[in-house]
Amino acid sequence: MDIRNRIAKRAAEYFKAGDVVNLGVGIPGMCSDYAVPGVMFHTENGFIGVGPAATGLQKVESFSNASSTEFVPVSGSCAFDSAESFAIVRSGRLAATVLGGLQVAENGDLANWTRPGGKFGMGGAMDLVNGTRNVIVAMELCAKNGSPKIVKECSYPLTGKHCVNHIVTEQCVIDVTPQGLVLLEVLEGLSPAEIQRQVEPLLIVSNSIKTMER
Amino acid sequence: MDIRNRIAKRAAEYFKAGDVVNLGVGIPGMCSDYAVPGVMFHTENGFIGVGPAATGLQKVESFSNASSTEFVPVSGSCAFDSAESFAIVRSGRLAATVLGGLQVAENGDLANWTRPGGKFGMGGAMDLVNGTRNVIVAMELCAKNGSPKIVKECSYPLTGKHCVNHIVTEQCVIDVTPQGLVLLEVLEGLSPAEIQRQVEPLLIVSNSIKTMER
Amino acid sequence: MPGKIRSRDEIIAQFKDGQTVMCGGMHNHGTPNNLIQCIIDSGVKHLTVISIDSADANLTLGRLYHHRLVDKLITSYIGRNTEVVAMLEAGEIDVEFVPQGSLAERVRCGGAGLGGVLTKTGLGTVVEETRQIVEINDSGEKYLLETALRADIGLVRARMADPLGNLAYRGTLRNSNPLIATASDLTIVDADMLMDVDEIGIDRIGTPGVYVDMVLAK
Amino acid sequence: MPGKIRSRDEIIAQFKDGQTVMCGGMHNHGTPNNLIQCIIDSGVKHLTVISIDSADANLTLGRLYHHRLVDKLITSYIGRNTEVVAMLEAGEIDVEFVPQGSLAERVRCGGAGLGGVLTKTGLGTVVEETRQIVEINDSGEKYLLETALRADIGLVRARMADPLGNLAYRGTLRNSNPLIATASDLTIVDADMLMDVDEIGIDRIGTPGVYVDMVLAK
Repeated sequence: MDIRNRIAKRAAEYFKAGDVVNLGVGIPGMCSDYAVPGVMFHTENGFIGVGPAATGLQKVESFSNASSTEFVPVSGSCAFDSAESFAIVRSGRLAATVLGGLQVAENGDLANWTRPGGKFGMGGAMDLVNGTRNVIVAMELCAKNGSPKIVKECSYPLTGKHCVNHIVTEQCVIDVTPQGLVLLEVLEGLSPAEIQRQVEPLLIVSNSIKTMER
Repeated sequence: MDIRNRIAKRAAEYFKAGDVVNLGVGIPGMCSDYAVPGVMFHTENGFIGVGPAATGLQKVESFSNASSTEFVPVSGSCAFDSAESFAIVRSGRLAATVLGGLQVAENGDLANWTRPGGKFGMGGAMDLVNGTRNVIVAMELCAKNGSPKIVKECSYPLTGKHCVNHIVTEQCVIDVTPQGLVLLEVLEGLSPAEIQRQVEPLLIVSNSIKTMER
Repeated sequence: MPGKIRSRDEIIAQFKDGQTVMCGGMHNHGTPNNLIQCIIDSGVKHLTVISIDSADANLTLGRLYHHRLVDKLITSYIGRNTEVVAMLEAGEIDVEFVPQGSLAERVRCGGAGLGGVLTKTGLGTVVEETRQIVEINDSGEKYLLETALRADIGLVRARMADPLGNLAYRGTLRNSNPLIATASDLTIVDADMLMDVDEIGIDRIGTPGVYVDMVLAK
Repeated sequence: MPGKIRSRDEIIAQFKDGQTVMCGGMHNHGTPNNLIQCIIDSGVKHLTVISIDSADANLTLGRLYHHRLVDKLITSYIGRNTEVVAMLEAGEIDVEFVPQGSLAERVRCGGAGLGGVLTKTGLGTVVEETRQIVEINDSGEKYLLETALRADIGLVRARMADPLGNLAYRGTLRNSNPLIATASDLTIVDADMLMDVDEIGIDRIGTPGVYVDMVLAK
């Protein structure tokens, strides 16, 4: 399995039947391929029940997700306006959201919407991290240039403070806890020390550390 | 025409086709009998298009007004929830509301929801007088004991400040203006002086004062 | 598959002494009457109730007061219910009055993860005495702050419900029900009709099932 | 009887230089494209636009930017529109970013006669720097105040409209449209289908006609 699918598959293990979940673009969006049956997907523009990409007669303007992809609604779907969509988000009705990350800090701060000076806007990310019950960051452990993305303090503009619950990367799974970052899983063939070298904060290695499948 | 119908009929002259209007209980509720065609009636519990009282098969729980009377929806009706209902009210989408009054002050303050120490609650009256474009008070000129209801200052708990536009009574029609209360119409056979004796503030008699039909 | 559909007994077991319960309906219409009966059968007392009005004496929601199950009421109007008025005069119940539109917004805030809204309704009235006044810096305009309301249990009347908890409403049965459906830790629905999944239709659904925890079985 | 149905020419005549226009739709979907064309044909410039995003370059809402008709934009995201990003970098457009959920609430407040809402979204971020912070006295909780937004003209895409302006929506075409329909001095609708009065059905209507001023004729 390639790195991106490995991350998505592991992140999707946090979902259980009956959950309503929001997925960001990129790797997070791939989580739907690995979710257990009974998970439903929410999209910011106002829908619960986002299904697979539509083709042919099913590809209509009336059903498109927040990435502008036309989809097929799954059984049990419902539609609502943008205010209701974010009411659902802020009030904690979403079991989980999976988002990309630029930086995650030791205390759970997340920076994921822009690099300094970026000019795209935050979209719905600040609402999602504010309200969702489980905020899961799915990202590669290090930036393209090898610099750590798990940091002592975020230098990029924040999406939210103290908001991240789980970090899933291609090499490890880390939980944010009041005590600090806890290393829960390490990729088959790697050691905790090899993870520690790639992150800034000191990791707490879980007593029950597991092996993450390749 | 009896006093109550006379007041209702005159108050209804403020409505024009296309208006959406909210009517309080009592005399205000009788205005619907005298409205020009094309006026639609709003009810606080969430409906525009309240029609006549229902009988037989049309008398169902699904269509009832804020006085708990089952009604027949008119053509063009729509339903919505309580939040939307008062969003319509506060944002000035109602052309008019007709309410009863206990006291109206010279400056347009209205007291209509309780006597001092009353224990019923304000219902939706404070919202209605806050947002509606035209607030019409339809009431008898004096209280049962003969004391004035149009006063210099309200002694009863207020429904809203500076909110009344028109006062319609069985003896006269008065507008609230920045200059004070302007007497616009007097019942056939009465003089402005006879109205003045029954109200506390000094009335400004309109140059174009008219006769109100009996 | 039952989904969120639950037996009467399971629903009755949710009620506890001292809970806050918000309830849809207005003036005896659109009230979840089968759930009112569940409360009465549960034997709980000392409830706080949040609702638009208190219905008529011993009718619909009014049955809770008739049976003396309620210590406190947050509402806009009790004038139709002679029993509640008498209880208030006798000091047997605590009533907090909120303008009807502000009450709707407070419940909506509770369900929408918002802290409150700013409204002009009630400015210059007795309502102001118990409210925080917020002045918007940019405009200098003054408003009353109406804060979010939530409850332990929300009781909702719907016309239709499906096993996922998706709800549809009809006419003025709707009233406060879509708001009440959003603002409690546990949301229970009394639906006139139980529909199959997808039978209501995506665009006819008024409350997304994600807000709903239990639907009373028929 | 035409009711609120108006000709293209009559609608084009409503647009003026310097107006604030809010527009429904997101990411090129659910946008009132026929009304976007009316703006372009009207020849107006220096608009302020309020919308969830700025669509793609020269597509749907993005056509307004392509034609350089917009001085200012209040939105949550422009990343899909290379032209708007370039304009922002060149200082040719002023962009105010608002978190998407807060933007929806600000428009709702504008249409609901409310001054603003209190939200935790954006606390501790750059958004906080431009917001009034309100602490609720009772709880001591701090929130950002998001104030009401209104516009001169609101442009709405609906699936159905009747001559009274009652609207119905479909799937995700809905998005911000029901909010945008409420918050302008003049609300104009681009509907896929013009229905007879009562054809939509009381319980299928998503926007009461009282909010709507004009519906574009077919």
